[in-house]
Amino acid sequence: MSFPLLTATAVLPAVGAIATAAVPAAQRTAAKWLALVVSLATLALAAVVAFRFAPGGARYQFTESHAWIKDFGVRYELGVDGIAVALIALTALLIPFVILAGWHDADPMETGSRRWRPTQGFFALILAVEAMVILSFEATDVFLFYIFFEAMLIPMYFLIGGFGDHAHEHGEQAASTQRSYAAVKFLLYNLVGGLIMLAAVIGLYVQAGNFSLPEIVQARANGSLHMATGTERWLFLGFFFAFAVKAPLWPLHTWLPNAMGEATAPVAVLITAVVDKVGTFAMLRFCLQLFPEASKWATPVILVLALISIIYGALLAVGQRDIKRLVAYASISHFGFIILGIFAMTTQGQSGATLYMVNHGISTAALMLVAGFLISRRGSRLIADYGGVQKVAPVLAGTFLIGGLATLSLPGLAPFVSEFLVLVGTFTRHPAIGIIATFGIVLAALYTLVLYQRTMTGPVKTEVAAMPDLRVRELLVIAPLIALLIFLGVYPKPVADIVNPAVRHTMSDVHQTDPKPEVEAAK
Amino acid sequence: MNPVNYLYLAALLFTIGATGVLIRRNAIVVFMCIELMLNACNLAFVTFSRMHGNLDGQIIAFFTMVVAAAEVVVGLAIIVSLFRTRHSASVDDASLMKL
Amino acid sequence: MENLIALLIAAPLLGAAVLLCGGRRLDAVGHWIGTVLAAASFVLGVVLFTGMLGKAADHRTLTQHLFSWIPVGGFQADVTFRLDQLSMTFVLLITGVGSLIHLYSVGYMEHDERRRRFFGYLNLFLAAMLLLVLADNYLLLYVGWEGVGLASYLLIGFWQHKPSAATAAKKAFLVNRVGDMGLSIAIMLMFTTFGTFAFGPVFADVDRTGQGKLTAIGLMLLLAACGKSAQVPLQSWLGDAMEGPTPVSALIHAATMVTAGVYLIVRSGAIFNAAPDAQLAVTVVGAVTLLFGAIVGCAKDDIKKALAGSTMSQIGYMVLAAGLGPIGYVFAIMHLVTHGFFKAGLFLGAGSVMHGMNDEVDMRRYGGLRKYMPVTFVTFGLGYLAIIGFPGLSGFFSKDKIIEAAFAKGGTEGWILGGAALLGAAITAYYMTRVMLMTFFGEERWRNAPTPSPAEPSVEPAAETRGEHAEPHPHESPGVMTIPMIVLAFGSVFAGGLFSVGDRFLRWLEPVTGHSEGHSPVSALTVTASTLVLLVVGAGIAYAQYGRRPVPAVAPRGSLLTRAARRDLLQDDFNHVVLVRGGEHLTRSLVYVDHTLVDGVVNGTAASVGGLSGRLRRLQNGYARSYAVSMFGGAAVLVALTLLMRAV
Amino acid sequence: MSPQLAAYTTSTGEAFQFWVLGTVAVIGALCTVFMKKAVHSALCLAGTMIVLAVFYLANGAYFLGIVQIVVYTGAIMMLFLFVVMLVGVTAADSLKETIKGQRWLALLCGVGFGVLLLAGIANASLKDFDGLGKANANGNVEGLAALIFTKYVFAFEITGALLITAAVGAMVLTHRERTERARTQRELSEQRVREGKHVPPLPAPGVYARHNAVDIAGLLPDGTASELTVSKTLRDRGQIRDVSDEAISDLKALEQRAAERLERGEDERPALKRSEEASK
Repeated sequence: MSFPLLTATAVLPAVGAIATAAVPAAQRTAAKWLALVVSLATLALAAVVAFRFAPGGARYQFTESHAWIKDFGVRYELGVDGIAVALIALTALLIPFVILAGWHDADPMETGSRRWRPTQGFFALILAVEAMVILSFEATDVFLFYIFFEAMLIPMYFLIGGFGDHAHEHGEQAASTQRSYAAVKFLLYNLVGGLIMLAAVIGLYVQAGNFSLPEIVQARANGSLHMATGTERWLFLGFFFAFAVKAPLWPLHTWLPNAMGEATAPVAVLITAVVDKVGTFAMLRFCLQLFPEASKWATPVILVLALISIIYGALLAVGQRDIKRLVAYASISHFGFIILGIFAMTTQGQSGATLYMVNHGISTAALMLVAGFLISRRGSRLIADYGGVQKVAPVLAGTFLIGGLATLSLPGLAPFVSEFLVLVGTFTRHPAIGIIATFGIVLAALYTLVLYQRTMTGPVKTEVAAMPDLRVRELLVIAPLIALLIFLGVYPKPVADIVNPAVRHTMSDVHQTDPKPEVEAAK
Repeated sequence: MNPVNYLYLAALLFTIGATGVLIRRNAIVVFMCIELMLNACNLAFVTFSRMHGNLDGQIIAFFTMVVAAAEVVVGLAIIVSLFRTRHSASVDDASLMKL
Repeated sequence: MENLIALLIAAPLLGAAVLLCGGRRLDAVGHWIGTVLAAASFVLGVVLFTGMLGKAADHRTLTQHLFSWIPVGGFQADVTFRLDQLSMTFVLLITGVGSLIHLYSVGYMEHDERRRRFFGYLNLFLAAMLLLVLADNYLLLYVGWEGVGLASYLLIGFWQHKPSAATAAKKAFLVNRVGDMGLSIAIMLMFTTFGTFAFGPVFADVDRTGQGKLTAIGLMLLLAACGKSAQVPLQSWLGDAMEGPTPVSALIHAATMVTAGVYLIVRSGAIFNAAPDAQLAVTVVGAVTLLFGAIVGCAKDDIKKALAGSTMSQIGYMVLAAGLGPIGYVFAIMHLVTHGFFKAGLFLGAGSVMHGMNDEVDMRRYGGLRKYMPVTFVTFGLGYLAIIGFPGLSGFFSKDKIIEAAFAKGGTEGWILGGAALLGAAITAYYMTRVMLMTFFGEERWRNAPTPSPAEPSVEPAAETRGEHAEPHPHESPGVMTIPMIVLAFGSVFAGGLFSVGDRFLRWLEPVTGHSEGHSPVSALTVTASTLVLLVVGAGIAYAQYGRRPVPAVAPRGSLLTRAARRDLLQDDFNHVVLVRGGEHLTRSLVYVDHTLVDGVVNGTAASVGGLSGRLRRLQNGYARSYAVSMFGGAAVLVALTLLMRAV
Repeated sequence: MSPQLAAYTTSTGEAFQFWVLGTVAVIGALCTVFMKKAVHSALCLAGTMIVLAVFYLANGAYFLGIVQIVVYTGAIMMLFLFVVMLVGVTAADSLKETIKGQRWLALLCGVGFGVLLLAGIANASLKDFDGLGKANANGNVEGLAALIFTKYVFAFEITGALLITAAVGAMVLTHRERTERARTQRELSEQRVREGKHVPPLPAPGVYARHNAVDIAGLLPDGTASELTVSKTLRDRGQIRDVSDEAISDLKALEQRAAERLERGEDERPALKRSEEASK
């Protein structure tokens, strides 16, 4: 059999994590470099996957399949379709930047501080998360997916609770209590979701007799596996709940602002740009494919919830006093768009949603990391503590503005493409919802520009007067992201070509076709 | 009289011992009650061996005694060291797994 | 030939990229790079223009397909440029005026340490604007549309350390976003209706669809136009936009960007022609705005804001014309071009005045400047004559045609619209004369101590950032600034005539926009005559008020209307009360709800679980004996069960 | 071997013995549980065990019977007593329950369990006894030995190992490692001085001819007892015998008698005075 490319892509960071953790405490820097190199190597492997992936070819490619737990028909079954490829590429791409951005976040703190933060642990955990996320993108066995879907919570928990950012208005003590609160909230929220999903997974096994996604989908398609309507709906809800918590969808979103607010900026990026994507990805792969009928049944409610997420998240973002929480609520709004696109049940909507996952990952990473640099300079997360930064640190301000513009999906930058696709895709089926969702772009402009205005413009505050501009390392983090944003905004075709066939398959799974334009109908 | 009465007696003694274990606070007395229960068992064993006409019951009783002896040695040692640390032999005082 | 089109955009785009990424080492030459690249684009435009003239009228449309942009299922967006007479006109206007203003800015921004970035933004604007007019489908146009919005945001807020500037920039972007929403909805509607949003196919299929859809599309496009072109009800941002450097006001907020709305409507003529209701809406908006802007222009003491009001009103004219359909399209564009010349000239003149007056913008502190800055005076004066429609100058031809067309629409609508247009002409004459008199004539009010006027608090930061506060020494601006003004003055004098003689412009644009002569109830002569009369009247009143009597250095309280007009006819107050306050309350309450209600439910569950387990914890009291009891009880239960089993 | 052992019903003698001694055993057991003082419990338990030993014998378990007396009553119970002495002979712990509901639960469970056991035995068909006649044919001890060293030899060896372990364990548990060097007299005295209380050695216990005095507190001049004079161990065990009041009453009696005598002779008065001065 051929070289197990997918396994390698996932195993490499896992091994790297162990190796990094094993580096003795003295060689802190060595650990950092090791982690960075491993992540870059993973990126290379992911690139190989992306380039050797044949968009026209089989639905699942590079498939691997080995028996694992025979008694329950659990198989170690990997395979990627276009959507998975895009997201794996995104993950592998972001991790190096996360590591580079968090270069000093886990250094042992200066004397007189209570805690010593094990640097090795920080980077090892990041790599561990990467490995699990990639595996959950690759797994085509439901049970296998479930395992990694849950397992990635543990390293995330430690990353949030152990390495939170210390900029807190009420001092270090308050910061650590807040941090652990956020971490526990994150863990419990997602565990509850996962638990319900587990029940559904078992239920699915009882129904189908095995866990293999392709087989079940096949069986459902050719009618050899029939589910009672009620059963299907319950199972769907079980799966969807877990994914909606992870995504997160209103009203299950409240863990995100705490988690992103308390975590360091790189970890926050990890949460929103990488881990949460598993939720939306899984909706697209598992909910729709396994339970087409139930998906159609639930669509109206989900669309409304997504709509609420969009508007609600944007409005709350406007009302935030804390930079990172603002970004978190903005993300909630964006996830609303993604879910809207997925359940619009149109090619544009779902391709747009997939592109949205990628673009949102990059844009949020850019914005959040710059925000992190900003916060690390001033030591405060409160918007009110800033002002006139662009005078003293023009490059920082510029990159921050570009990140913001990407967040409000300015045409020419990547997010615009996906957002417009989602809107169009929704509009063709549900015009009213599409129009209301369009208000989201105005609100997005509002919260982004208000944030920029309050922090960057105006007279220079004395506290920021001595603020240094971006350093080389930080530029190395931001510049590629921005370049990518522009490139994908101008020429998204490569990604779109990879994604489209997979979306076509999904659409056929749910027995949906795009509505024809009026003129065509008239002809 | 039917030898079964021995069994009834054993049961009675066992119950009394058990109750004692539950209501007494002095570790030594509790321990005595345990011994009482063991003895009750032995009586039962002996009676059974008589009932079945083979000596296995007695053997088991014998082993029980040996084990009881060993147990008493260790148990009392524990009580003594407890008393040393807490200056009391009450089992309730040892309600925490630390001093 | 076609392949040059992309270069039109590429040149300024390159400039923007180089200047913005180049860093400080380019500070010395940055402005020249920007100017040269803008000029290069202009030259390219001219080359294409000559090439186009060489062709037959119907074969002048060039298209260049670069690459497929967003291909998803039926949704096919390509990066394709379309250069026809309409876009050609805009290309020349944009690059021409753009280059001149680049040149002007070299002098104007001399003392600004961030001049390089300024030119970067200007180039960015040029690129975006060219993309807007060259796009071959609405989505690409949308990119340019928001691109110019971004450029204007950056340029309005160029002096970001002024809170007022930052706020104005944000306001401009947000209001534009509302308009953009309209454009995107329009595009979605087109996609659902036609399955595409490229100009050609859409216009071809117009007749295949229902009235309602088209009206909806038209209204959405109108919304977009209102946002970009500062038409009622989305006009509130233009006045504040004057916070930006004056060249910006001249290029973006007078000559080019704000006219994009007109371009959009004219470009979508096919759709509007088939949707009369939408057209009516357009004309109404135009008429209302032209009066609104004119009235506002009368009351402002800030020279730039007065000009901004005028811009608003002039664009009102164009929109009105565009709303008239084939009768008016050509004249809308024509007025657009001439207006580009003279209004840019006026703004540059204003800038030159401010340059000489320590950035004083309050006209009540001007006066008698004609002696000190003759060139500015002359050019400004010519622009003034042009805009009020002095016979023979550009404004006369273009505006006159629009008024005629308005009447030609026929019916009561025709009368109303035409009347509005005429009235507008009169008010225009009034406020422009007022500006002229207050600035260049009368006694020199700036002699006495120049305390910053209370009416314009935003002036102080400007003054302290650019040049110190002192008794101003009015002086003529350097050559780099005067030359563009002179050129534009020429434009504003002759352009109109050039276009109208033998209907050159009409025949030039007709293949794209189409044209139809409406039957006007009143003869062209009558219209012209009445226009001139009203013009004289307006100018006369202004002279009576500001020429004869001395102008008070501090604005009098004025009538209710005046005060309202000073506050943009209370439009901002409305926005503030309704949108800003309301929004703040909404967000604040939502934050509260999210924290107490949504999160409260979650935390509540957590707390209840905690409490329950806290109670259960009591069972684990650590007493060996109570554990023993439970064990013993358990044993008893087991015995009982075994007995029961045997019993059963 | 007595034939009764094989019979289904026992001889009246054994029955008599059972009913009498059984009662004793139960009473002993109850006393074990309910006696206030550990010593008494131990003694009662010993009694019960002896009775059980007799029952073993009656049941034909001669070896066990003897072992019971020797090992249990002899060794183990003595061990108990030894520990009881160590912990405090006269320390009487109150039977008052501290854990809420513990006693009632305990009794409930006890009764319930007992009833269940009895019921279980009752409805188990245990009518036929084939007795130990055959098994004890050539001697009970030999029989046991034969089994122990053939069938149960491994278990036997293991119990041996267990005993050894237990012995070692007991030693380990009770052995106290001295962590710090024992403090010398000098250090102790210095510490006393530093602490500033009891700089001189503690006062001696009160000594009276009619008591052994160690557990008797010395009296202060006002006749009240002083805790300090009794050794710490006794204090911990609460085994101080306070005799202050009876001493005071003795004093009173003495004075009274003296007063009676004084009515007869005046010449003792100065002596009395002198004695009073001495007492001051």
